[in-house]
Amino acid sequence: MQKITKEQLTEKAVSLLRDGTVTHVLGWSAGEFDYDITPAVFSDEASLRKSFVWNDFCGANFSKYLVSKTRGIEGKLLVFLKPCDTYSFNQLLTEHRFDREKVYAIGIPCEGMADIDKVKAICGDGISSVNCDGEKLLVQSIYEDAPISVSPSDVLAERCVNCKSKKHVAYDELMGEDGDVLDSARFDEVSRIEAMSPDERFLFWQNELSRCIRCNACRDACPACTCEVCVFNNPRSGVENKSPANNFEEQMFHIIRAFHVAGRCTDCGECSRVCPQNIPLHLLNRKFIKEMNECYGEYQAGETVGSKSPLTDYTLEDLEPGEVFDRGDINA
Amino acid sequence: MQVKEYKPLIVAFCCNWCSYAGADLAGNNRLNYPAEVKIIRVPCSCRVNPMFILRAFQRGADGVILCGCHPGDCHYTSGNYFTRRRMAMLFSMLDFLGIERERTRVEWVSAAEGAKFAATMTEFAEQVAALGENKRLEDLRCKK
Amino acid sequence: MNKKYLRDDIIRMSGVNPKKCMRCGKCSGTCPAYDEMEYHPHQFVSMVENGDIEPLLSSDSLYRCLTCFACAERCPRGVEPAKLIEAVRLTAIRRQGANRLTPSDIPAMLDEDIPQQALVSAFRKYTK
Amino acid sequence: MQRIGVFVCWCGSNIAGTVDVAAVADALKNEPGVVFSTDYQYMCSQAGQDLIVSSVKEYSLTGLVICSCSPRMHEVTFRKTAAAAGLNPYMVEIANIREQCSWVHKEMPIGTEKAIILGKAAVAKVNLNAPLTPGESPVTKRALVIGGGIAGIQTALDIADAGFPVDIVEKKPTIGGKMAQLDKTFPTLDCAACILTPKMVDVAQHENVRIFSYSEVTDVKGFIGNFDVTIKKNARYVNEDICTGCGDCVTKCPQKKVPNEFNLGMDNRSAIYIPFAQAVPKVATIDPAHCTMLKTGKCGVCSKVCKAKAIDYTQKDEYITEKYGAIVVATGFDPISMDKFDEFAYSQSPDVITSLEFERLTNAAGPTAGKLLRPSDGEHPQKIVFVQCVGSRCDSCSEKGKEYCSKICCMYTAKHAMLTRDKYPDTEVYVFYIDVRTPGKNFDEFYRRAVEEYGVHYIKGMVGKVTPEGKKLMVRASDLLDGKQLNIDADLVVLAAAIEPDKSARSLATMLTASMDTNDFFTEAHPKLRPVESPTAGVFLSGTCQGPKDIPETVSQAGAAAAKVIGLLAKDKLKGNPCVASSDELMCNGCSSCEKVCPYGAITYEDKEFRMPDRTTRIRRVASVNPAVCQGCGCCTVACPSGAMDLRGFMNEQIMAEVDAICK
Amino acid sequence: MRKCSLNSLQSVFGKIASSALLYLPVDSADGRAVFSKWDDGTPLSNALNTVRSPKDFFFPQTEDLMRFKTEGKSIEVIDVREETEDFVVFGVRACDVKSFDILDRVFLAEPRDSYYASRRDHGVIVSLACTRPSETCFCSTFGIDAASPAGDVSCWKTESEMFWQANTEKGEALIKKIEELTEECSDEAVKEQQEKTARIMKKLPLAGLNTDAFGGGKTEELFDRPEWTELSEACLGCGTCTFVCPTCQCYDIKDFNTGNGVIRYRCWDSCMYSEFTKMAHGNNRLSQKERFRQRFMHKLVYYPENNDGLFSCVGCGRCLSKCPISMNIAKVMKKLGGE
Repeated sequence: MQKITKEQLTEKAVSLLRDGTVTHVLGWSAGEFDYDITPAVFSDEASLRKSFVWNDFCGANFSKYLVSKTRGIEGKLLVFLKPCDTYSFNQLLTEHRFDREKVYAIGIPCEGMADIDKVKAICGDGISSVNCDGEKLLVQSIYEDAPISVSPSDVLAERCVNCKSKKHVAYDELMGEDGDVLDSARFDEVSRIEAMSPDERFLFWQNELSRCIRCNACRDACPACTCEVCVFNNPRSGVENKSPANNFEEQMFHIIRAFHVAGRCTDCGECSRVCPQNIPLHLLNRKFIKEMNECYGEYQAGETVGSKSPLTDYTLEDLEPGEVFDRGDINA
Repeated sequence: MQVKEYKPLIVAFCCNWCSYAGADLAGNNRLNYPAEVKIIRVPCSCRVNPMFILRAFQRGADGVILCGCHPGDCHYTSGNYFTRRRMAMLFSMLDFLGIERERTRVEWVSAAEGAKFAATMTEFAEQVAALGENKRLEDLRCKK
Repeated sequence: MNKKYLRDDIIRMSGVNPKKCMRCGKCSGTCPAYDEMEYHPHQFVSMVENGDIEPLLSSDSLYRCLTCFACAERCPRGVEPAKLIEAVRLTAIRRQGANRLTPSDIPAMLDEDIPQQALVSAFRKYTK
Repeated sequence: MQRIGVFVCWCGSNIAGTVDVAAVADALKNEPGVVFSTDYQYMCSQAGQDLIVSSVKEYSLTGLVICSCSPRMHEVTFRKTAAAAGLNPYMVEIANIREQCSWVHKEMPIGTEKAIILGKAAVAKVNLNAPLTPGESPVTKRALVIGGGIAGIQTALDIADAGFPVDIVEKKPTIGGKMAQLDKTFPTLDCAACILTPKMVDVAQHENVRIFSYSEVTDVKGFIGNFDVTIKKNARYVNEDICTGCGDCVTKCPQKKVPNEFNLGMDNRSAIYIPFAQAVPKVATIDPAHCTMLKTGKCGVCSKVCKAKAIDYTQKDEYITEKYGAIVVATGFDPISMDKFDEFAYSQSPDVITSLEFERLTNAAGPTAGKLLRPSDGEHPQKIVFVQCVGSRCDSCSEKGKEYCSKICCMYTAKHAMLTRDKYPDTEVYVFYIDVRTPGKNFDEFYRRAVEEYGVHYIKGMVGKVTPEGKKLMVRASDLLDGKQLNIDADLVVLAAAIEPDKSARSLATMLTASMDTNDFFTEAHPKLRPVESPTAGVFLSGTCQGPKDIPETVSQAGAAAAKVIGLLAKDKLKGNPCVASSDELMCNGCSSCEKVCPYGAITYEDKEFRMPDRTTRIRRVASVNPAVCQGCGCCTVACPSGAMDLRGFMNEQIMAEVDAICK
Repeated sequence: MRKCSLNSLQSVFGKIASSALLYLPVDSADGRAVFSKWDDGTPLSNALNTVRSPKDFFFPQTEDLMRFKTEGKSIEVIDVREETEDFVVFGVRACDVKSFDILDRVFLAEPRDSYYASRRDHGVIVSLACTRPSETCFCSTFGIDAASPAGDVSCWKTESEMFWQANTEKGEALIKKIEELTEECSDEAVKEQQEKTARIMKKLPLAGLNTDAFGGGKTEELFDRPEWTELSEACLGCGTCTFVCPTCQCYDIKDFNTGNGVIRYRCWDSCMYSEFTKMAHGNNRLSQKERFRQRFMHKLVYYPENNDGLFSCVGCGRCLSKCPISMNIAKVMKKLGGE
């Protein structure tokens, strides 16, 4: 259950629309089965009251939409930001990707989002509704008479299990209470893979990346991927393709994408959330974050606006590329 | 039947001001190094995009080495510092994906270090030869 | 114990890098216990660095250091000789039977002006 | 499609000895784009070049590949040849088959095979070459020198003497800088004022020099040859043009209790003041923080006594904007604050002073008229302790001092010690040192004289603590060579404080987009080969703003900087290197990644209106590279995630074509 | 109709695999069903359906068409087609079976796509009836009976048995091959299962979805509907829906220079991509709204218009569960069809 209710958010949005603070509201629109929620721009009270929704399935990171949705509107756009979204928000501001003046940002607390695949793993297919209002999720299936009660912690999305921060780093207004930056175990999985032998690592990633169908969902959902023209769409870049022809292209796409967002990725986890093939793409980005933290000092993209990422900075004493692998020996 | 000796293909990106001159000096001093090493001249090591490195592997290179001015000596003052970070991160990522870390290297070679250039190339070529053909980052379409 | 190991152990325990020393002698210039000492703070640094530790271990200088940290505070190179001396002292004390103070020594040393706490801390510092 | 000509050079037997040049020429005939391929004994000879020119005409060539020696050797030659043949000089690529092939491989088949591959790579690149034209920009023939110390004065004089107008901006009311405060100069012991003040007069009277004293630079725009600089002239409440510098106002001013900064606060001055007798410009300045008239509106004595009617209480700060072709930074240094060095009792006792204060104490124009007297009681000190390296050579994580050696302290301390012993032979002088560093002409001789002829006690060791006790200063120090601790009852302690760049340098560096090191010294374009240029084109460095220096070094660097400026201003137009970065505006995100890595500040952003593919128009922030400033390193091209930024002459496509050709 | 016990299913598979490659849905390590090649003992997945559709077998994501080689200044064209091996795809659901009708009308119409045709000729489709559809299923909207799948052979799986029914000549041949391992039987158990499934189908949340508002001739009515703006608002322009869709058939033809020659290949393309059908003059559809509209108009209006009213959606529900922002054809149909 989320601490802020849908009604509170709806009333807030309605009042801001009424008093003219904003002219549009970027929010979540209800779907067919409670979990299939679509981001939407509302501009009137009636549609807000009809379709606006806020529950445990509102995972989409809205920050990226600000790039397109703030264009060409008169007045301001209201956006609701979960703590992790606020990091993307700042990072996009750092990169001048939208006009801050066009946005009225409300920070809302987040108790973590549910992963429908995890729900289905417990309750099976055939879900007709999910009620998120109580302590437990009540899942109604067409195959069962009574709803199945599921504990939210059992179906928490992977990125929320390892939530890095409940603190909002940007907002005009905060609803509810702000949280803290958390001590997450988000690098554990990266460490686990690092501990494998090179052959095991290769097999692991071959297995994962070979499933890639280059649907570009990871890229298109990524708040760091806001390029006007992506190199993978640009025939002159030398890497353009519409489908991966073989495993080289599968690897290359993900290496280059991870490199391009390195130092800019806020670790929001959208890439893995949207991957239809369940490839743990966030691990590539986390690998970069972990490496940069260890080699160049802790850095959280989007923590502040205007900060310099580790790859656009340097010190005279940086490790040599060859030394990066020897760090273990130095520390030991 | 005589088995053809395996010769690795090595692409060396050399910065114009230090390492390319170092390679020239190796030539001036007639210091031998393997012919499998082919040099591409770039203005600065920081010009080398990770895409070039992947491209080389795709096209059949077995090893890629970047040479630049020693830290502090960059003709453009700071280029090699960026190279150092970028390549440290890229190589670490390749390693994470299980691609042999011995196939990539960054080396600082000054214009006076012809001997170092030749020795580095010889040693790197041996190291790559020991690994054998690049199989993990190859594009089969580009094989003959 | 081998010399190299002893040296490395002391350096590790102290967290001091004696290589940073530039031999300015400010530590010894500032040391209030200088005259009491056979080996002076700057000598501790260079002797540890050179692995010349046995003479230090058997010297009374170890117990003359007041641990006032003036040397550490004023060292321009951040070497912190006091920590090094402390590590050598700890090494001496850790050696079996090398306790500097035993409970039976205390009565003779008692002085009305010495606060109890000083005794306790001296006991902590000079015994295993 | 290009029409490429391939020319394979034998270089006598240098190449032909291990490379079958005919086979190379033959193999490259079939490469895409190649319409002509040949070999010749010496391509760089006149006959070889003529062959190229005639082939260009005969085969209508659009691009050339020369397989020869290193491009570092003859690239320029062949570019000129191309130009002579009517081609764009940048349509030439060199395949280095000598230094990187024939000279390092011994067997003909191996050498030949590699030469063919190198040739193919060059052909692949030329296929994608585009004609490049260096950009041209005009040069404003006026230089700006920021800082009016000896560095700035010398630079300005040298530039002015070459016939170019120069402006000096000095933030103090007078030029002269630190040197004006010095007494004598090492190692010749000539009087600083005697050699400096004539230069100050020279520069003031030079027809090509304008001096903006009591002024600061507040904004810098533009680039090499074309800077727009805003200078703020602080209100001095005295009309500079009318003031005669007679000093009547100074004498009559009732507010006389203002600490005199020229004497480092060791005496007082009046609220209206002329810093020192030889000040340039010699005009009075009202210190608004202390002037009763300006603070309360009541007084006006100076205005009454001024015969020239130069006083103007209503004067306002004035901003002027001027165009310059070159900027020289000469912002100088300051001794660091001694606040953090409690052990030397600097803030506890007036008799612990810095070396610069000692200079004023011994200067005839100083607070004691040149008599060495203790600040506390005016008595003559019998025992003086000099402490070297105070705040220099500290650990990098030390918050107190600096990591570097301040370079000048060893010598001026020797000078102070020697002069003291010379003037007051009854005084005992101790110098505590870590190392005595005397690498300069006649420097070590000077130091030895202090020890041998003047009997200065040089003690290897450091002072640990200074404790004021009554009229004495108890100095506790170590004597490392004798292995003892010393306790000296000194009358005066002189600290050789480390020097640091002037505080104003940091903000100035930001304005100039000139880079600084971690100590806030300006970085030079190359530490060895371009020591007086900053990495930002058109910005030059003079004096201690670049690193600690003594006067002769400062003056020589000042001259060198002037020479570079003269070289720049002598040109009517600047021709750039055409191999510069350029951004494809349609792909640029305006994300600033490129800007953050550019060492030259060549990248700026502008909001531009674009017609987008979806038929809408949009204002977008896009990067633009100033080709006059860009030096073509290409760092930005990799920082750019969208690939909008590319480097002419070394385009992504060109380098990848080379990779492809090599890996074929 | 014939049947075999589930215990003997592996030997039936073994028999089939003895003369053709056999593919079937298999549970992968991360718990999703994937079509994989059968090897001795590979168990059949119990999942409702695979993430990727079986269209991959006939229309793979990338496919080399030919090669060019240059020698000196001459150019040689090399046909790289190899004879397709016979193969059997087992466990295709009713919706996916229907998708082949839709693909056939595109690829087998003149000019015939010989690459696709060759695979169709060599492939046998064995369908498997659904018993436990998901909330995202809406095949009935398009007149598909999940309990009576078509295909060369149809199969029904009960608690303990697998029922087989040949529908085509190819199917007859397959059944013949496994004759010894199966026995003739009545269709009673199958009928029972079909009735049960039919009852479930009526309970599905999308059971009421209908195509009344769509079909050939509706272009003018639907093209400028204002709802497109709202529907496409959140679309990221990724290709997920297209690439998991069993009926999407757009592709691009590209050349790849290997350094030793050129490979001309085709690969899936998505009408959702901004570079789709980009030509010298630029893009055909410039905004995401236009691209979004194209996809659904094609499925619901243009395709039926040219194909006797056949819609090019089979209601498999993959796009419903995979779209990153949960926008899909069901929502589009509801919105434009007046909910």
